[in-house]
Amino acid sequence: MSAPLDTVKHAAETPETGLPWAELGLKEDEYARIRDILGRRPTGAELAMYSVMWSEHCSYKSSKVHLRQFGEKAPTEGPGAEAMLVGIGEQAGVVDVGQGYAVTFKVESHNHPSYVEPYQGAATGIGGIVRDIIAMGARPVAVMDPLRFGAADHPDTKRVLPGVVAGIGGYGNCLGLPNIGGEVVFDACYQGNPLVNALCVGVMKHEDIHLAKAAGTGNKVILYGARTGGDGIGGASILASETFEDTDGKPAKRPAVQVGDPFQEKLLIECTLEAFHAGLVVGIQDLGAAGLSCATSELASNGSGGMRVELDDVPLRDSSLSPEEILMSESQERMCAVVEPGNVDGFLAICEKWEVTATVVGEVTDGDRLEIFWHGEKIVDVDPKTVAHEGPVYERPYARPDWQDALQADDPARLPRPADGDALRAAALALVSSPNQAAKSWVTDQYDRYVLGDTVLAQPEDSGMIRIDAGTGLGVAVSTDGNGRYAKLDPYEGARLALAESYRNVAATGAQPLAVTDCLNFGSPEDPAAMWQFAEATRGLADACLELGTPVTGGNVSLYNQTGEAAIHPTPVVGVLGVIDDVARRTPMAFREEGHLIYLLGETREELGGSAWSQVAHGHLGGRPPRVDLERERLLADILVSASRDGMVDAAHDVSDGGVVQALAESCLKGGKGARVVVPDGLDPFVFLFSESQGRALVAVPRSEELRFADMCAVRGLPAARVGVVDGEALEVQGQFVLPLAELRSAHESTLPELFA
Amino acid sequence: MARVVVDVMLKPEILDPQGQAVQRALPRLGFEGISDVRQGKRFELEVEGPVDGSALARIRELAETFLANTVIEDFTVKVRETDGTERAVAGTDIPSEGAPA
Amino acid sequence: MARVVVDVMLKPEILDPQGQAVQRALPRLGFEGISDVRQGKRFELEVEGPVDGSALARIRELAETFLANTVIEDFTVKVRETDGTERAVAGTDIPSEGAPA
Amino acid sequence: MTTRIGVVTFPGSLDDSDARRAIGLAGGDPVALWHRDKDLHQVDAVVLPGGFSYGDYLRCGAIARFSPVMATVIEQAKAGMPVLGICNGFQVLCESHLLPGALTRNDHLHFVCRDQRLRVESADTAWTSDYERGQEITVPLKNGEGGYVADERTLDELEAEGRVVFRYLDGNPNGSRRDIAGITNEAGNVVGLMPHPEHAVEALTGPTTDGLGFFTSAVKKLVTS
Ligand SMILES: Nc1ncnc2c1ncn2[C@@H]1O[C@H](COP(=O)(O)OP(=O)(O)O)[C@@H](O)[C@H]1O
Ligand SMILES: [Mg+2]
Repeated sequence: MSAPLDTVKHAAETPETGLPWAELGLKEDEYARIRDILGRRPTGAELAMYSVMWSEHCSYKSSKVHLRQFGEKAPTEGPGAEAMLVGIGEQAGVVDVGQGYAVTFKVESHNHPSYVEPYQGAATGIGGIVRDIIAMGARPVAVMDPLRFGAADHPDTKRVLPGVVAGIGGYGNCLGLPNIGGEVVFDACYQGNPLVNALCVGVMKHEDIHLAKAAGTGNKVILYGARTGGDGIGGASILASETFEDTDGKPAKRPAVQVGDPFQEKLLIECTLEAFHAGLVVGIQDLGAAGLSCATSELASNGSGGMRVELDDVPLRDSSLSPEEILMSESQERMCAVVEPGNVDGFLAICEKWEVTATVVGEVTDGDRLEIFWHGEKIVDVDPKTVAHEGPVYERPYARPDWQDALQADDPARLPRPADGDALRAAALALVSSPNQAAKSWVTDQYDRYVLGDTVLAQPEDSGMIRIDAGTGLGVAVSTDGNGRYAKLDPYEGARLALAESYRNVAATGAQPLAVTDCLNFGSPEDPAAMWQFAEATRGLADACLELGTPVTGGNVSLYNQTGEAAIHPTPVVGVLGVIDDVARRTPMAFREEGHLIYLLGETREELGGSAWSQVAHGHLGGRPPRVDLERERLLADILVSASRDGMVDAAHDVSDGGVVQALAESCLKGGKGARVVVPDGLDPFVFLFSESQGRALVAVPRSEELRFADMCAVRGLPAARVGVVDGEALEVQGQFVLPLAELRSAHESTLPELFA
Repeated sequence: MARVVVDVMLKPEILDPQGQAVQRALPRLGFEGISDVRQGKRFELEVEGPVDGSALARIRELAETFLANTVIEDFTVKVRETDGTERAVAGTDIPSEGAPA
Repeated sequence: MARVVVDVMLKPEILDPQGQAVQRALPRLGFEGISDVRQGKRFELEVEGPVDGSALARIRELAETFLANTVIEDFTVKVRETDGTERAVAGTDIPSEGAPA
Repeated sequence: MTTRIGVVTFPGSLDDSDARRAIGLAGGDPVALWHRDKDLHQVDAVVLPGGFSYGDYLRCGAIARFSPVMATVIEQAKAGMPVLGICNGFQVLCESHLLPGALTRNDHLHFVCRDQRLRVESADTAWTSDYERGQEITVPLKNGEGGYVADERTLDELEAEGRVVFRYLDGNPNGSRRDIAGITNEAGNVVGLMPHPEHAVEALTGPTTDGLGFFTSAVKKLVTS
């Protein structure tokens, strides 16, 4: 750069110099506020920092006013409330799981980058969420990947899906983190806007919890990990605040995509945890979106003092970078630590052991300014709070879209239904082989689920389960769920349904649900309809978390998932974490023993709005989603957890999209055992098989436990109907149809390989 | 049959973990004097028929749309001469300091 | 600073699934007339100092012991000329039908 | 005295703690070895675990082979010390020329993780004496570059000398020549295989406990010898 350095002094002397605030994604009033805060125009470097930190992605400016409900309505009693150790606001929330252990978990999106460069976009998505977890002082122990793509047979899905899956596997496998679950959903609404969400779970002892703050004058700020390069510059603001689609023939704002280095990240994990355990760290922060701008301003504003940073000391991969670019770079695999002067040598020695580059780049100062120097000149002088926490907050206008009523009025009751056994059989086969309901092993077989040796349940199961103490058998279970079709029909209920399903999935495996993380994927907040969906879903999730006593511990918002006018379905993805005292008591979903009795728990009503059947058979989306009864969900969960603890059930599988027939097929195929099933009296066979009423699960009960189990359900008031028995080599619905397991298996398992292999 | 080569390299500003891994290993192996290593992909295509302007244009398109992801990668199309020399073809992206395009 | 290129390709008798995958995709992309595709690796080394016989001998050794696994791979060492042409250096293995070694 | 079995940790090793756990469950005394340390700390045998040593960016195992610890492992292996290479460890053994051939990209180009049935073709190695020849076992397989290749002459030699130790059953998962999942050297002390016996040592976390035999074989052999 040949222009003179834009120092703080220079900025004060040249108030009229114009800066490219609009190109950096700032609005006019936002720029005016920056000038107000500083009492002068910002320097180029300051503008870079404010623009990335005030972007939608980093500042949550459109979503903040709604997200507050997660705190305001946080449950104050129940196991979840009691277990909360660290709540929203830190890199990830922390939950007490007993025996001195704490667990941290969080889901994040990497949607846009994964569309542009599927492999690297998805890979760096895993990298980013893992660093959030390490920054809490926890050892990452598992990852999950809720994914959504366009239509399964669309040519672009063939480009995006294999790349995304290879990227998640390539990064996660190389890091040595078992992948214990996720989702693969196809819907034309995600064409051009695939959703790549990534979740990481970490474990630590209570005393190891670390928060990102820079206390203690004289403490050193150490940047360690990869060198800083020119990748992803401006990515944070440009990616998250506006779409990168061509507008009016102007060249697209092509975001620079970052390339991940999982090996470097593996070293970061080991060296960070070793430094934590050696007691060498005061505060720590990962570098994610907004890179150094974010790390320095957040560390400084969460601490008590100020901070002084020498940008010349940042190790660079590309020596031609300008100071603004260094501040905005999103180079992956970097972390920032605050270390007492006496511990710096020890910290650097650990980095050296793991061959990780580490450099002191600054120190904590008294006072309350963040000052950044370049070639000896001051180029940033700000109150870090104004950068990190006092960004703009919008009350975006929102309005229920005018099409919502018509959509809800379009009830699936009008759709033709299978009329006899043969037609039900055909409908069942069509359902289990449809891309959304088909086996996902083509995807999950590309993920290591065994590494670390503590995976008790992985896919396909209702939730993934990890043992965290080999001595006592203490473990955690996590499930992620979301149903954009339900949320489109009713975003408030859709978010509650996502929580209900995830909660139920955790309980089905025998774990007590405790806490929630969420990734809210929506269209443009500048569109009042999408904003209404967001507001409704957030309200619904907050209400439901309060009712179920499962606090939201953290999460992520991804807006602007929209191409032109066409937004994705509102897609709140909910992750629920549960705890189980002894993983030996887990309940898997497979029917394993002939003769075990199959019970359907809960009530079946005719509920087909947004159902898998309506999509597969008719390409239909309309009506109302299934009713949510959270009191019932809690009762069902209590029964499932008790049954697991007391060894009353041998298998459990939640009933959700695809209904009972889908759940039966999955439990049969997993265990390689057939089932003979009878349609309960008073139920229409079609409704019994395909309805998606909530609050239900299938369980397999050994005959010796039947009395005890049925009694327990009766006493506690949970409807429980004996609907069949594990038996034979086919799924038979008596009086309707027989589906040999081999035929069922080939229908269920061949779809994804045929589409993507 | 003629051979056309497409070299695909990460753009200079993009991190190249593969090249870095090689470079970091060099001192351990006792190799000095190599200041940078970049690792990329090489595709050797056997072309039926003459390698004329239109064939090369098609290969360029193939490279651009399929062999390389131009968001992060540059590519070069080269024709292999009978003496084994490989000559970049005008009109293809040349990574960094390369020949005139 | 001079650039030396090491190309590493699987030996012809070793199955090259990556090259095959590219080839299989060609008709789907509407590309005809390419009868074979092989995919290999390309290393670009920035050499400090002169690229003379001894420097090239060292790079050859590096290629042989490290960059290629000669159980399954062949390699070629090339010097990049100022006009961008890459010329194979005598004495390096030439994959298949290449120039006289 | 219990048998001391070392497990090397390279940067990027992932299954090192699992290998140590398996050794402990088999009654051995697991010893962690560090890649930069030439000293093997009086171990009786060595396991090179799975993972992505140094990121495996160049070729799997290519960089690990040149680490200080490997200089000693190679020397000791040649002197008869039992060495087991699992997955990435197998790749390191091939790169080190302790075992012939090489491992190439899976023919379908995808990483594959699955429960793999294998036939034990030789019970005459330091790591398989607790199995019967012809026994069928199931252990996890997880790799992206697991296709075993060698020239025909080497393959014939391996077969003729009974040095193919494991073969894949129920379909070849990666294009391995002659369905080879694992091999041994002439002396039978060095064994490499792609599947992961250390992930099949506990009923709760593995598909079976069939993998334990590797570690009990080594522990017993070393106690009796
Ligand atoms: N992208 C993915 N990554 C890992 N596991 C997945 C993924 N997609 C689906 N799964 C797993 O496959 C199984 C079936 O998925 P799904 O039917 O969505 O489960 P559920 O309805 O119980 O949430 C679950 O165990 C789920 O965790
Ligand atoms: Mg389900």
